[in-house]
Amino acid sequence: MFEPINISFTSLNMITLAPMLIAIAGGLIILVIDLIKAELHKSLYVMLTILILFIDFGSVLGLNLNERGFFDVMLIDGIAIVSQLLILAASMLFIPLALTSKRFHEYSYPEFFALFLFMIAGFQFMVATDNLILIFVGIETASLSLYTLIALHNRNNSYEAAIKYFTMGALSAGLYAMGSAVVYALTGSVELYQIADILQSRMAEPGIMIAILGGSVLLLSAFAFKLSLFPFHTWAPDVYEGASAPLAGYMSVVPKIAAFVVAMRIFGMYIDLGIEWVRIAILVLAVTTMTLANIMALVQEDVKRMLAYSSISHAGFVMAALALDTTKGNTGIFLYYGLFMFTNLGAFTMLWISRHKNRVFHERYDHPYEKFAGLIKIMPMAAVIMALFMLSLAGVPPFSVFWGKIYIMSAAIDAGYVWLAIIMGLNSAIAAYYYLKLIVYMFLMKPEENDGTVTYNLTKPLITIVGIAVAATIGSVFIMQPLISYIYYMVSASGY
Amino acid sequence: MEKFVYIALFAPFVSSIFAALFGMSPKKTFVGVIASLLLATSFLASALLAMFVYQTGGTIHVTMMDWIGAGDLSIPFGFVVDQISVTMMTVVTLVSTVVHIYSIGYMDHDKSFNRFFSYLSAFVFSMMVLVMSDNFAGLFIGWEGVGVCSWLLIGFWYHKEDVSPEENPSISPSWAANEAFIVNRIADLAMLVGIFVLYWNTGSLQYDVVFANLPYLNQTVLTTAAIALFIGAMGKSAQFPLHTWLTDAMEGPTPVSALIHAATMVTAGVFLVIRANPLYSMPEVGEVSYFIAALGTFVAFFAASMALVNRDLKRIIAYSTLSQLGYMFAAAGLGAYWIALFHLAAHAFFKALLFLGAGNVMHAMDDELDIFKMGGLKKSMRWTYIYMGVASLALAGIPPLAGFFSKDAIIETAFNEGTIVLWAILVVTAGMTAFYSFRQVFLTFEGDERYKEFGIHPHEMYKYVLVAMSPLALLAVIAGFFQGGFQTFITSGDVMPNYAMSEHTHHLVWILGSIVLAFAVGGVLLARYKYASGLKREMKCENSFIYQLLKNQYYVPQFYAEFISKPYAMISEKMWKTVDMKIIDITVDGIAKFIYSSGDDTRKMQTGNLSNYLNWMSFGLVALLIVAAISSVIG
Amino acid sequence: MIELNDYLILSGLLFTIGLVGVLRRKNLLMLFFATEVMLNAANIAFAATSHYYNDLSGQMFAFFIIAVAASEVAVGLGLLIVLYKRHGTLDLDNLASMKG
Amino acid sequence: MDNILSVLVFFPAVAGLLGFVVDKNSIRVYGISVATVEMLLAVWLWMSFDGTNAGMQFVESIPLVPDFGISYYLGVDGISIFIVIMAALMTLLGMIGMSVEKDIKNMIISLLFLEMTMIGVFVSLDAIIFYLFWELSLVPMLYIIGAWGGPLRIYASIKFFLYTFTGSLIMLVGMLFMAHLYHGVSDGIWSFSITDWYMMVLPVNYQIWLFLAFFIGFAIKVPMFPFHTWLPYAHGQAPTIGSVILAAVLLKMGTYGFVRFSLPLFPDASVMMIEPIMVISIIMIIYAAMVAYAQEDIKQVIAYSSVSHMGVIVLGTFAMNAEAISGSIFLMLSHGIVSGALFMLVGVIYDRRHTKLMSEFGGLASVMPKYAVIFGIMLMASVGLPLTIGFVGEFLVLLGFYKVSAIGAILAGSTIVLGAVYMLTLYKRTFFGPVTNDENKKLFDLNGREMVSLVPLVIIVIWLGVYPKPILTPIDNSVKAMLSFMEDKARTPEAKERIIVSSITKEAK
Amino acid sequence: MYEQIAFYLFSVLIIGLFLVTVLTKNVLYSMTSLAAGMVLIAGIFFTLGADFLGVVQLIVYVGAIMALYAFAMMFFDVTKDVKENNTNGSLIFLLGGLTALMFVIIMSAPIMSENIQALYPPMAGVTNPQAVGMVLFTKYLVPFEVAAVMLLVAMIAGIILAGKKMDQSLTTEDDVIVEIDILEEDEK
Repeated sequence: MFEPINISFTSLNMITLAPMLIAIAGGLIILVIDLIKAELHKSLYVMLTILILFIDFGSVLGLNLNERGFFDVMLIDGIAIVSQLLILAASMLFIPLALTSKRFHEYSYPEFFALFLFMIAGFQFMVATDNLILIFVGIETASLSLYTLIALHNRNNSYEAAIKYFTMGALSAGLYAMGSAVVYALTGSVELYQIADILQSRMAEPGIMIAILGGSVLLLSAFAFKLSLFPFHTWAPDVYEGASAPLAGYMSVVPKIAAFVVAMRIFGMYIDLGIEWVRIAILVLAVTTMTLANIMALVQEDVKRMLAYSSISHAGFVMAALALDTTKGNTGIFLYYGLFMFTNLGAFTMLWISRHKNRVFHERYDHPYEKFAGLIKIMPMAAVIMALFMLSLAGVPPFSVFWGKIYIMSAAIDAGYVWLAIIMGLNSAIAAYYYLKLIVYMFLMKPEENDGTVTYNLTKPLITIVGIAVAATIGSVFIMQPLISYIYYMVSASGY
Repeated sequence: MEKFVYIALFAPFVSSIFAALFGMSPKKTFVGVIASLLLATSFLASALLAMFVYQTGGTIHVTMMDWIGAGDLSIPFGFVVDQISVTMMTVVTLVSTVVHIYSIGYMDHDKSFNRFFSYLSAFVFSMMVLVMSDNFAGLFIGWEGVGVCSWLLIGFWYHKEDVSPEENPSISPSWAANEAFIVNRIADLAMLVGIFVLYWNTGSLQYDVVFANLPYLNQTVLTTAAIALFIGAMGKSAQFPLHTWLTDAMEGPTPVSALIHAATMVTAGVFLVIRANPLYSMPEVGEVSYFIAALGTFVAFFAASMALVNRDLKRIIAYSTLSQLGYMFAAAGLGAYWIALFHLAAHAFFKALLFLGAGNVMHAMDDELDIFKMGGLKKSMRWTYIYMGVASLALAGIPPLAGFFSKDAIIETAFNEGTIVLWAILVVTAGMTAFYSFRQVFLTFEGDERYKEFGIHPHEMYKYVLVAMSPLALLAVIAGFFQGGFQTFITSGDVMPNYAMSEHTHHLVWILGSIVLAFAVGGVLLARYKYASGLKREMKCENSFIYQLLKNQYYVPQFYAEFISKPYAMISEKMWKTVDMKIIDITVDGIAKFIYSSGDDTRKMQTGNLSNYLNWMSFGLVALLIVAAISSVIG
Repeated sequence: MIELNDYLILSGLLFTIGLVGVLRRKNLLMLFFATEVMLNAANIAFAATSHYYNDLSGQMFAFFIIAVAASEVAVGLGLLIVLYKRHGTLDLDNLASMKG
Repeated sequence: MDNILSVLVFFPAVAGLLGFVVDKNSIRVYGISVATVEMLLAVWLWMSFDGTNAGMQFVESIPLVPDFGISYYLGVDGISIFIVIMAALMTLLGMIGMSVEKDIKNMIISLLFLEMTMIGVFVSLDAIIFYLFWELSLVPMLYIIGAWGGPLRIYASIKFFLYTFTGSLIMLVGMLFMAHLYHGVSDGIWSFSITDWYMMVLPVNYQIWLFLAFFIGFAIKVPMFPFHTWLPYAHGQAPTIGSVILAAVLLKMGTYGFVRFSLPLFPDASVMMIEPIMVISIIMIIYAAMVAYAQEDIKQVIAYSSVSHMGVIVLGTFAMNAEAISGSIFLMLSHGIVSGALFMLVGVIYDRRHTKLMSEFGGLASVMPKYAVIFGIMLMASVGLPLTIGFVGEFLVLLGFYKVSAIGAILAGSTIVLGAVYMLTLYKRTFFGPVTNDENKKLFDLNGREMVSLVPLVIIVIWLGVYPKPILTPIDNSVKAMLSFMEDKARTPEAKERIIVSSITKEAK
Repeated sequence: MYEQIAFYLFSVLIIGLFLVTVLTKNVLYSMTSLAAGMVLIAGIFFTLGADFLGVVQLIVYVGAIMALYAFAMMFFDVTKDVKENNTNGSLIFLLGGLTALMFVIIMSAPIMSENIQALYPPMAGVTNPQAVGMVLFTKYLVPFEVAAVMLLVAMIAGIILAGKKMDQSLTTEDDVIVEIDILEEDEK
C-alpha cells in the first residue's frame, strides 16, 4: 500500500499553534469547571478568562516573526502577531464588563465565557494563516460563537439581532465559499501566496480577467459584510442595538481587526498584482460607507445605535486605508483600531454602566439621548468622561482616535490620494455633529427625571475599565511612538 | 524755550484732566476758574514763544518721544514752533482763554459745568497738537482729537430728544454731533490717503522731509496728495459739499460755537493748506490750487446767500463763518497764504466775539434763537450790542476794523491773480456779508421789542464775562493795523512764501478798496433801511422760489437725507435681512439641513426587515459583479 | 466532453438559485434551506476543480464547507427555536422591531 | 526658567483640574487667583523676552512621535508673545468682570481650560500641536456658549463648533500634505515643525493648493466673508465672558494662522492671492459695517463690527510689507482689547436689564455716567481715534496696504467712516436722548467689580495708543525678519517684487 | 459520454429540485427536494471521483443536517403551506437573473489552465478516501481540529439556546424578583 508519512515534530513548529490552543484549552477548562461545580459566580469566570487571555497574550508575544508552521498552514507574520495582540488586548478589556452590579442573562452561563474564548481562538486562526480553508473555518468558529453570545443577552431584540446577523452571515459564508471556489478554479490552490504567484502568471491570459475580478468581487462582498461596508452593512446597526453594550463595543473592534487582516492579505494581493479595479472598488465602497453611515448616524435617537453607525463609518475610514496598500496605510489600520479600541471601550462601557434592565426613557431604546440630558448636573465626572470619548471619536486632538485619523489621512496623502484625505476630513466634520449631539444633551440640556440612574450598573471593575479607557484616550500621544514603530516594523516585516 | 512749548501744549491737557476729575460731580466754579487760568498760562507761553520767534526769527523743534515705528515708518511726537504754528497757537489760546472765562458765566446754571470744561480744554489741547505737530501724523492726531471734542461738545446736551427736521433742522444735539463726526471722518479718510501718498513717495511724514522731497515727485503723486489733503481740509472747514454739519453743529453750547465752530477748529482746514503750502505751491498742482480758490469763492457766496434769509441767530453766524472760510481758501488757493492766515486770525477774533455776543443774547432770551422773536434788545444789553456791532462791522469789512484789512487783501489777491470772476463774486459776497450781518444785528437789537409777547425778560450778561470779551473786541478793532507787521513776521522764516501785490494792483488798490467798501457800506445801509425800524415781513418775497431755496439751504440736507442716509439704512437692512440671513446663512444652514435630511432619507434603507437587508447585500454583489464584468471587458 | 466550465456554470446557477431563495424566502427555516443550496453550489465547484486539476485541496475545502454547514444548522436552529418560543412564528417580516 | 512656555500652557489646565475639588463658593476667587498668576507669568515672559531678537525664543522641543515627526515644540517671537499676554489678560479681566452665578464652577474650569488652549495655539511651533490646541479650544467655548447662552444657544454653539471644525479639518489635510512634502525632500524624515517647513521651497502650484487648504481653516475662524455667519449667532447667544474671549482671542487664531503659516510657508501663493483676498476683505469690511448698522441688538452690532475689523486685519496681513503686517498684528491686539471691553460693557447692561436691544435704552449717559464714559472711550478706540490703541494698527494697515493698491486702501479705509456710522448710531441710540424707559431710570452705575475689570483695559487702550513702541518694536522686528525670509524664499519674480521688507532698501536694489 | 449523460442528468435534476426548494410554499416539499438535490450532488461528487466527499455529503448533509431540519420542522409545526408575502418579486427576479447571467459569464471564462501544477495530487494507486485522509491529517490537520472546535461551539450554542434557561430572561427581569425566586427555590 503506502508508506507511513514521516514528519519530524520540530518541522511542525507547533509553537505557532500555541496561542490558539491556549484559548481553546481555556474554553474547555471553563466548561469542565462548570461540570464539576455549577452555579459559580461569574466573577470567577471573568477572571479565569482574563488570565487565559493573558497567557495567550504572552504566548503571542513569544512568537517568532515570519514563521510558518504545521505544513505551512499557519503563518505567523507581523500582522498576525499585531492583530492577535490587539484582539487579545481588546478581549481582556471588554470581558470585565461582565462584572456589572445588575444581573444580565448571558453572564449566568459559564458557556458564555467558553464561547468567548473559542471565538477568540477563531479570530486568531483567521489572522494567523493564509490558507483560505483555515480562514473560512476560523471565521465560522468565531462568527457562530458571536451569534450565540449576542442571542444570550436574551431579549427580543437580541434574538432579532442574532438572527439577522446569522442569516446575513450565512449568505456571506456562501459568498466566501463561492469566491474561494472561483479563485481555486483559477489557480488550483487555496493558499494565498501560491494563489498570488499563479495569478501573476495567468494575468495575461485572454478572457481571464473577468474570472479574476468575479472571484475578487465575491470575496470582497463577503468581507464587505464582515467589515460592514455599504451596502453590506445593514446588519450592523440592528445587531449593535440588539446586542448588549459590551458585546456591541467588542464587535466594533475585534471582528473588524480580524477581518481587516484577512482583507489585507487577500485584497492586498489583488492590488499588488496590479489589479487597480479592486483598489477602486474598495475605495468606492469605503467612501460611500463612511459618508452614508455618517449621515444616517446624524438622525439616530439612540446613542448605541448612533455608535453603531459611527463604527460603520470608522470601518469605512479604515477600509480606505486598506485600499492604499502601502505599508503606512496598513500600519494605520492597526494603529487606528488600537487607538479606537480604547475610546470605543470607554464609550460602550459608559453606556453599559448606564444600562437599565428595562427601558425607562424610551419604549424602544435603552440609551436614548434624553437619558443623558443634563448629565453634567447630576454626574459631572461621568459627563466629562463621556464627552471625552465622544470628542475622541469625533477626532478632536489630542484624544486617541485623532492620532489614528491623521496617520491614515497622512497615508492617503502619501499614496497620492489627496482627495481621499479631504473626503475623510469632511466626513469627520459631519461625524462631529452626532457626537456633539450627545455632548449637547449632556452639557447643555436640562436634566429629565433622572434618579441617579446613570450609574445603575456601576461597579469597581467597570470604573477600572473606564479609567483605563480614559487614561489611554487622553495619553495616547505618549504611546503613539512605540505603537507606530512597533506596528510599522511588524507590518513592513510581513511585506505589506 | 522748550519748556514753554510743553507748557503751551500741556496746560490745556492738565486743565482737561483736572476738570475731568470732577466730571461727575455737581458744578464747582473753581474748576472753571482753574481751567481758565491754565488756559491763560498756555496763552502766555504761546505769546512768549511768539515773541521769541518774532525776535530771533528762529524756530523751536522738539521731539518728545517716539510714537509709531514700524517698517520704514517712524513717527515721533514732535512739535515745531515756527511762524505759522506760533500764530495759530497764540490765536487759539487767546480765544480759548476768553471762551473759558466766558463759559464760567454762560454755563453757570448747567449741571454738567465741570464736564464742559473738561471737554473744552481737551479741545484746546487737541487743537494745539494739531497746529504744533511737526508731522502729518501728529497733525492727524490733533485733527481727529478736535473732531472728537467737537462731537462731545456739540452733543453736550445729549439728553435732548430727536425732533423732526421741520421743527429743528439739526434734529437734536446728539444727531448733529454724529453728523459732524461722520462727515469729518469722510474727509479724514481722504486726508489719510494724502498722508499715505506722501509717505510712500517720500518715506517720511515729517513736514521738512516731505517738503524737501516734493520736487522729486511726479505730477500724479503731487496732484493726488494735494487733492486728498484738500478733501481732508474741506471736511474740517466745512466746505461744500461737506458743509451741512457746521450749521447743525450750532446745537452745541454757544461758547463751543465760538471757539470750535468759528475761531479755531473749522480753520484747521485752512491751516492744513497753509501748512502744506510748499505742496500747493508746486507748479504741478496749480490746477488744484486754483480749484481750491474757486471752491472757496463759491462757498463764500453760497454760504452768504443762505445767511441772507435765515432766522436763527447762531445759524446766521455759522453761515458767515462758512463764507469767511471760503475767503480764506480763496486766498490760500491763490497762493496768498499769509493773507489767508491773517484773515484766519482776524476772523477768529471777531467771529468769536460775535458768537459770544450771540451767546449773551441767548442767555438773556432763555435760549431763544429766532431773530424774528427778538428786537430792541439794545436797551437791556448795551454792551452786548456794542460788542456785536463791532464784530459785525469787522465782519462786514468796514474800515478800520480788522475785517476790512484782511478781507480786502483777499479780494485784492483775486484781482491781482487776474481771476476777475472770483474777484467779482467775492466783492458781491462782501456786500451780502455786510447785509446779513446787520440784518441780524438790527433785528436783534433795534426796532420793536417782539420778545415781550413771549414773556421773556432779557438781562445783560455778568460783568466779568463782558470784561473777558473785551480783548476780542479790542483785537477785532485793531488787528488790522498789524497787517504789515504780520506779513513781515510770518514770511521771515522759510515756512511761508511771501505774497505781494503786483505793481499794477498796487496802483489800483484804492479803487479796489473803494469798490469793496461801497458794497459793504451798501449792505449795511440796506439792512438798516429794511430792518432797523422793526420787522416787516414780506410774504410774497418769502414765498418766492429763491427765498425758499435759500431757506432750505438749497435742499442739500434733504438731498443727503433722501439719497444717502435713507438708502444707506435701507441697503444695510437688506444686507442684513436678505443677504446675510437669507442668502449666506440659509446656504450654510441649507448644506447642514441637506446633509441631515439626506440622513433621514438614507435611514429608510434600514427597514429592519431582513429580506430588505439581504436584497441590499445581493444588490451590492450584483452591482459589483456587473461593474467588474464591464471593466474587465473594457480592459 | 464536460469541461470544468460546465461544472462551474452549474455551480454558479445553483448558487443563484440559492441566492434567489435567500432573497424571496420569508420563512426563516426555508431561508436556511436556501443557504444550504448556496454552500452546495460551492462544493460542486470545489469538487469539480479538484477533479480537473487532480488536486485534493478542493475536496478539503468542500469537506470543511460541509462541516461549516452542519455547525451553522445547529446554531441557526437553536436561534430559531428561541425565536419561535417567543414569537410563535418564523416569518421574518415579524422580525423588524429594530430599524432606522 | 527656559520652560516658561510650558508652564504658561499647562498651569491653567492643571489649575482647572484641581478646580474640581475647590468649593463652589470659593471657585471664583480660585479662578481669579489662577488667572492672575498666569497673567504674572505672562508678564514675566514679556520681561524676559528679548525684543531685539527677531527669532523664536524660549524654545522647547521634545519629540513626541519621532517616527511621525510630531514633537512638543514651543516658542514665541515678537508676533506671538503679545497675543499670549493678551489672552492671559483677557481671561483674567473677563473672569473678574464675569457676572455668571449659575454653575460658576463649571464656568471657571472651562475658562481655565480655554486659557490653556488659547495660549497653546499661539506658542506652538509644531503644526500638530498647533492643531491640537486649535481644535481643543472649540470644546470649552462650545460649552460656554451652549450652557450659559441665550435662547438659541444650542444652535449657536453647534454652528460655531461644526463650522470651525470643518474648516480646520481641511487645514489638517493641508498640514499632512506639508509633512508629506517635507518627508519627500528631507530624506525620509517626518516633521510637523513649522520651522522645518519654513526651510522648504515649494513649487508654486503646490503652494496655491496648500494655501487654499490652510485658508479655509483660517478664514472660517477669522471669520471671513462669506464664512462669517456663525459669528453673529455665537456672539449673540454667548454669555458675556464667552463673547469676550471669542472676540478677543479666538478670532485672532485665524489671522495669526495667516501670519504664522500662510505667509512664510507659501510666499508666492500669498502674493498671488493678494487680489482675491483684498476683494474678500473689502467686502467684509464694508458689508459687515453695513450689516452692523442695521442691527437692533447692541451685541450684534459689536459682533459684526468684529467681522469688519477682522477684515482690516486680514487685509494688512496680505499687504506684504512690514508696515501693514506689523500693523495688522498690532490691530489683532487692539481689536482684542477693544472688542473684549465692548462685549464686557454690553454684558454690564445686559446684567442689569436682561436685554440688549437698543430700542430698550436711550439716555443711559445720564443714568450711568461712568459706564457711558468707558463705553465712549472704547467706542472711540473701536473707530480708530488717534492716541487710542485702535488707531495705530488701523493706520499702519491702511498705510501699508496703500502700497499694494490705492483703491483697495481707500475702500478698506471706508471702515473709519462706516465704523463711525454704526458705532455712533449705537452710542446715540443707547446713551443719548432722554431716558424714555422707566426701567432705565433706576439703573445703577458700574460697580467696583466691573470697574476693576474695565479700567485696566481703558488704561491699556490709552497707553498703547500713546506709546505703542514697547509692543510694536518687537513685532516689527519679527515681521521684518519674516518678510526678508519670505523674500529670499519666493520663487516668482512677482513675489520677490511685491514682498517689501523695506521700501528704501528695495529701491536701492 | 457516460460522464456527459450523468452530468446533464444530474444538473437538470439538481437545478429542478433546488428550484422547488426555493420556490415551493410547502416546507415539506422544500425540504424533501433539498435532500434529494443533495443526494444528487453526492452523485456528482462520485462522478468527479471524490468518493469520500460524496459519502460525507450523504452522511452529513442528507443524513445529519436534513434530519435536524426535519426535527426542527416538526417543532415549528410548519407542515402546512407557508404564507410568504413577497412584495418585490420583480426585484428578486432581476437580481436573480443578473446574478445568474454574471455567474454564467464569469464561469465561462477560460478558467481551466493546463499549466497549473497540482499541489496535493493524490498518490498513484491510492483510493480517494485514503488520499483524502493523507492530506486531511497532515496538511489540514489544523483546520480539521478547528472544525472540531467549531462543531463544539455549535453544539454548545445549540444546547444553550434551545435550553430551558433561555425561557426566563435575567436581562429583562428585575433583580429583586429573581432573587425572590431563588429564595423560594431554596425553601423547596
